[in-house]
Amino acid sequence: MFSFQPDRSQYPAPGPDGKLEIDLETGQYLKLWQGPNHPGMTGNMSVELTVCGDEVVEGKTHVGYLHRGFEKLMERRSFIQCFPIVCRICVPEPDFNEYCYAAAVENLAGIEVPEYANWMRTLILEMGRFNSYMMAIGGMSGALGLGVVGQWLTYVRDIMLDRFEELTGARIYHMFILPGGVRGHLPEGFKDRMEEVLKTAERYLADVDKVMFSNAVYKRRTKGVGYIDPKLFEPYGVTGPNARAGGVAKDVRKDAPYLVYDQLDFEVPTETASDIWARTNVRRRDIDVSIDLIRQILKKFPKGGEVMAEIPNVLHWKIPRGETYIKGESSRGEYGYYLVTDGSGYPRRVNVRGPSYTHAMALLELLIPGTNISDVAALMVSLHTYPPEIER
Amino acid sequence: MSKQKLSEMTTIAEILETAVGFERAAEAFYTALIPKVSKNVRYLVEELAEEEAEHVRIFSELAENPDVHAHMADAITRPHADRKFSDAVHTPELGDNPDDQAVLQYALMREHIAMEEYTELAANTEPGPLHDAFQFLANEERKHKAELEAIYYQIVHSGGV
Amino acid sequence: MMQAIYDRLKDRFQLGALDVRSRKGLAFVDLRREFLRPVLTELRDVEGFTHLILLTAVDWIEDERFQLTYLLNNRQKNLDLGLRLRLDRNLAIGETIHDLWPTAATYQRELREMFGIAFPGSPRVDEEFILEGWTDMPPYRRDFDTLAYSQQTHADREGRETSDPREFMKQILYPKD
Amino acid sequence: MSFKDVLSPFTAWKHVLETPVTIKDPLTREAADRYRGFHKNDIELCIGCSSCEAICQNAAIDMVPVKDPKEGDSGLRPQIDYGRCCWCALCVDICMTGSLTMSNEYIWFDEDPDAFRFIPGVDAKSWDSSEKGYRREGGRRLSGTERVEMREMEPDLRIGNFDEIVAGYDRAEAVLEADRCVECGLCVATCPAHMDIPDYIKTIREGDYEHGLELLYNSNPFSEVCGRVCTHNCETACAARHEGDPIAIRWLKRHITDQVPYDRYVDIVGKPDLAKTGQKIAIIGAGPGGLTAAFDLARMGHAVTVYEEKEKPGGMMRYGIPEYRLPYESLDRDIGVIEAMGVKIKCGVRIGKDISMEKLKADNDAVVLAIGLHLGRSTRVPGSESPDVEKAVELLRRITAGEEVPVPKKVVVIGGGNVAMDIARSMARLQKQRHGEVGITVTALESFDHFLADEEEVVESREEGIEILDSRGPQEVITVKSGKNKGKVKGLRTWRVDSIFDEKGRFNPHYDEGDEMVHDGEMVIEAIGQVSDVSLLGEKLTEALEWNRGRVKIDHDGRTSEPWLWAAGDCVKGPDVINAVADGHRVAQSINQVLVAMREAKA
Repeated sequence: MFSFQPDRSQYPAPGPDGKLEIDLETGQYLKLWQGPNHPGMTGNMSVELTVCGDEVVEGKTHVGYLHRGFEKLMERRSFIQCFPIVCRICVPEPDFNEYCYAAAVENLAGIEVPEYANWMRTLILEMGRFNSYMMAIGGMSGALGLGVVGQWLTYVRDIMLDRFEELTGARIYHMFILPGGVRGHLPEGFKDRMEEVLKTAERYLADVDKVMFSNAVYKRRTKGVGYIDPKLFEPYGVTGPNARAGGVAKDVRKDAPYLVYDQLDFEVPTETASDIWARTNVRRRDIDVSIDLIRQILKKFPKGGEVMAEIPNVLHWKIPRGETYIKGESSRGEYGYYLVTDGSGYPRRVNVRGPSYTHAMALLELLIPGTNISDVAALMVSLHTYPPEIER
Repeated sequence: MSKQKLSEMTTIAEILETAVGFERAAEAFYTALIPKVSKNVRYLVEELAEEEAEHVRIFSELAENPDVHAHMADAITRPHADRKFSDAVHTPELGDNPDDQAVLQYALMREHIAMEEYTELAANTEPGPLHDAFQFLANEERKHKAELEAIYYQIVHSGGV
Repeated sequence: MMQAIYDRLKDRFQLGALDVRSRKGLAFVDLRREFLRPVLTELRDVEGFTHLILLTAVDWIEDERFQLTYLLNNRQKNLDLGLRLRLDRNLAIGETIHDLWPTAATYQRELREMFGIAFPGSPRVDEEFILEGWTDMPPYRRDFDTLAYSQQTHADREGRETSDPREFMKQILYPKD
Repeated sequence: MSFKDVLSPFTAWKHVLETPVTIKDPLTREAADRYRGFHKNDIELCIGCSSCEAICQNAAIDMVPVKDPKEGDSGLRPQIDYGRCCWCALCVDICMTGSLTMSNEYIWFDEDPDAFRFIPGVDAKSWDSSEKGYRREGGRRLSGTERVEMREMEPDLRIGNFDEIVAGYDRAEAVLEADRCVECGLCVATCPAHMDIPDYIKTIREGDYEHGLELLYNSNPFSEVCGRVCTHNCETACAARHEGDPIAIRWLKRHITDQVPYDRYVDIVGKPDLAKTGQKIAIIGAGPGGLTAAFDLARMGHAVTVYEEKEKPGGMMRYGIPEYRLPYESLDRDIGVIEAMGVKIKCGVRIGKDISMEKLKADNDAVVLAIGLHLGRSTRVPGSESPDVEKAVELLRRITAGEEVPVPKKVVVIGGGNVAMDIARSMARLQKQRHGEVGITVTALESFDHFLADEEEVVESREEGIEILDSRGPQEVITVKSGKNKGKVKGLRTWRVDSIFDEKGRFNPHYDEGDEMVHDGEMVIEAIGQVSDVSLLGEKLTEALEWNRGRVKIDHDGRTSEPWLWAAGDCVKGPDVINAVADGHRVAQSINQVLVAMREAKA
């Protein structure tokens, strides 16, 4: 219906090897920094673009704007002291850090977590996924100038944060999943209040479907844009919705069920187009899965039980030498903690494997050349990038 | 024991006389005991002698009080405890080098009698300086007895850890 | 399942013992440097370990070595396998595998920056990654002291003073003992 | 893509008249009940143990002096720097008393940045009375609350013999128990000898028993003994007792001594390589006070001789404490270490008879009086002069010495302290051996609420078949009035004690004369109190010395009014082993200072 073909006749021709010889002196190229403060960036990172006309010919990612050296800091903190800092590695979905870290410690220390805590952890992770998608889809709409969807979903996220607040005692950094279990039981009346949130969310999402997903402009700007060849998934370590949008139903919840996912009934949504539209659509459909999972979890939730296993005195908790890798399916893909212990009271090494590390570095740089400047934001957001998990 | 002392009624003058005699005898007894006891328990006897001297002083002041003087000939019901009280004027023989426990036991017994005597006397006198004096003495003896008992417990019983 | 894979590879590539102490579906194995590439290739192309989960290093400074951990995943069989490779800490040069998994270039670039481990031939490996303008030693090495760095770089807030209960009580309650 | 897709976005307009969802006044929005808001601290409940400071990964907490320290309370309180705090609430979770909590308040304006560094509970805040806010669910979980149970010999197995009852922890049990310690060190001040308790407990966790032993003997040459019979005041100051059991410090101490082979002791304890000073010290009494002083002084290079009246050294540790609580081998091991330091112990020598005080004074540079409390008190109730009325300390001594003691089938004990329990349980064992059954009644003045003996002693005594009656005041020892058994004890008559203390908490027993009981028994044992046998001082020295309420007057360092004489242990303080040990150290320190000054004056 709408079609604009840019005039590229003036553009420099690639060399014999198919690569561009970029020489800024020629005046044909322009360096353009997108970020680190840019409405089209997901968080504090930047992409150094080289443009020719309105087409990007090269993009280099730059991270480090909020590098705090968590992995190193943890090496001089006791096992319990690491617990309050891991959540900071990811603001919109901090709970995977808490879960993976706790589970890694429990694994190496040989601690069995009570059943109640496993249900609670699953609930929290799904609530976190729900909220993370709210930001992703809100951000997607924002990247394309559709501000109202971002506002709606921010509200939906906000009322879910109310549930987080009453359950965990905090809105953003929940610090509720700690080595040994969780910090408390469900508050009274929580299920009813959660149901209200889910119903409100469904109402808003119905509007989002009409305003965003059925929007001609949105479709035009996302379909066929930012295509990732599924052949690249393995070489570039693509996981989660980014892979599912290309027809690969990668999902740790199914592939390697953890917590209580094997007791829950759900399907992993997939698309085949592997473009921005498909990736966003997978996320939109995964919200419905999350809503359904939250309902299932609350229905099957244990009536009561211990929230914590017995753990040693945390002030001098030592863990025998060993190493492990614990993973889960975050809203962005495989999230994991590689923990190495040496028998002391401190981790020897913690390595956080965030999906953005593979998605927003090598892969993004590969995808950028050839896109329009105005599509870079949408492309980035469609990869669902959270920079802190790149630089930690 | 004179016949009069055994009768139901007596006079204030006589009561005071017996009381002063009681306190004097005790003071003299303790003072005489000081050099006899070993130095390590001497503090106890010294403290007791001081207490009694204080009581003697109170009685002397009382006798000189003109208000009291006017009532010297008044009749008063003889307290039930009076018998034991007067007996206590006769101090016991504690031997050459009595130990702390023996001294304390004697002192406790004495304080107990005196407390009963003064309490009754206070009850038997009309409100006024005399009543107040007996009341004061009864309280003094009660306090003193409590203190002695605390000391007794500490010395005799609390080694039993 | 893991055992079967291990048995197929162990003699040919002189693998170390299979360490399965952590959790179900995860194993670690020591690998000799000269077999890194053949083992990775075989695991990827024959044994279904197509997904490179991560590549990182552990500094065993007391043994004067780095451990490189290549963590692979076989999604179909739900297996995670960690390959451990020793590097001489004083001659920290690794072998690039970016041609096997292009994404490894990012990991190698980070290892170069944070641990000072070289990966000759890895694309853009010497470009700054996270630490722009860093001149000190690679900070993830164990001998980089974060506390000392912080104390040199930042000032403590004025007037902060704390007391140890034990010493404080001693000072007040029995100064002479 | 269809025309519908062009129109679809316009459906958003249907919301145009809806009430906005924006929170109108975010500043008054109340946070959730569990919200981790600003800190509160119940300042009376807080003990200043600094666990909050230890766990804070942001180093946001400083411990600052707020009140005077006392037993089990350092007087320090946490000051939190909100410039660093991340409200993770680990400080709340680790808090040993539950005093530190959080309100759900989260708004605080101030122009002064330093205002945000404050002492919760001391610096008054509007949220101090807030009922809401983060509370840890289910109490303290981050350090163990339950003590590892000590294995003991079953009552029916132990009652017929004097074998040690307590088994001691094995390695796994000890590590578990040692793990509960939060290393606050509140116990150190309360321990009379100020032993390095958190440090030696740490050696258990780390398995470094030799270092542990070194730490023990640094501050207590009677560690084997104290590992078994210490009155463990430390445990009453333990931070863990507030929401759980105190750490079994005494058993952990014993565990260390159990783990190190005895032939390693002297090497580990070590003897400082010092030149002999040539100065001589005489110590009267080979109990814990005297021998500790001897241990220290010998290690300082002095020539020390200890004079003991009894056949063997140890004092009350040997002749008072029964073997089932403290085996003689344990005591001998400690004494062996002390002798290895060069201390000479001369037993069977009574000062004042075999050697005069004057001679001791003349032959030595300093003399220590450490004679303990070896004479038993009597109730002196009517009948107490009967030969069938015994004193507990005397009887215990005879049992240890292996002398024949009368063992009637029924025995009444007067007293409610640990000595009463010791004699009751010792006699019970002899009764079991002799008659096959136990017949002991213990009558105590104190009610069980104010009982003197340790709880475990009461429990174990009962397990062994001993009857314990509280609140009974002895009135008379009943004797046979006529016949061939005339004068023999028949029993003890007691009145019920209505109240034992007055409203000020002072002893002031009030009896209910209507509640009289007669406890049958052919022997009555008085176990009420003890006194020092100071007769050995002689009249002249008794007169010359200054006294303080029946005891030899000493200064802080244990020195008497006679410059050559020091006094230590139960005869001046106490009475228990660890206080005597502390006294021994103090006296040794003081003597050494004086002797050094003497040497310097001569030089």
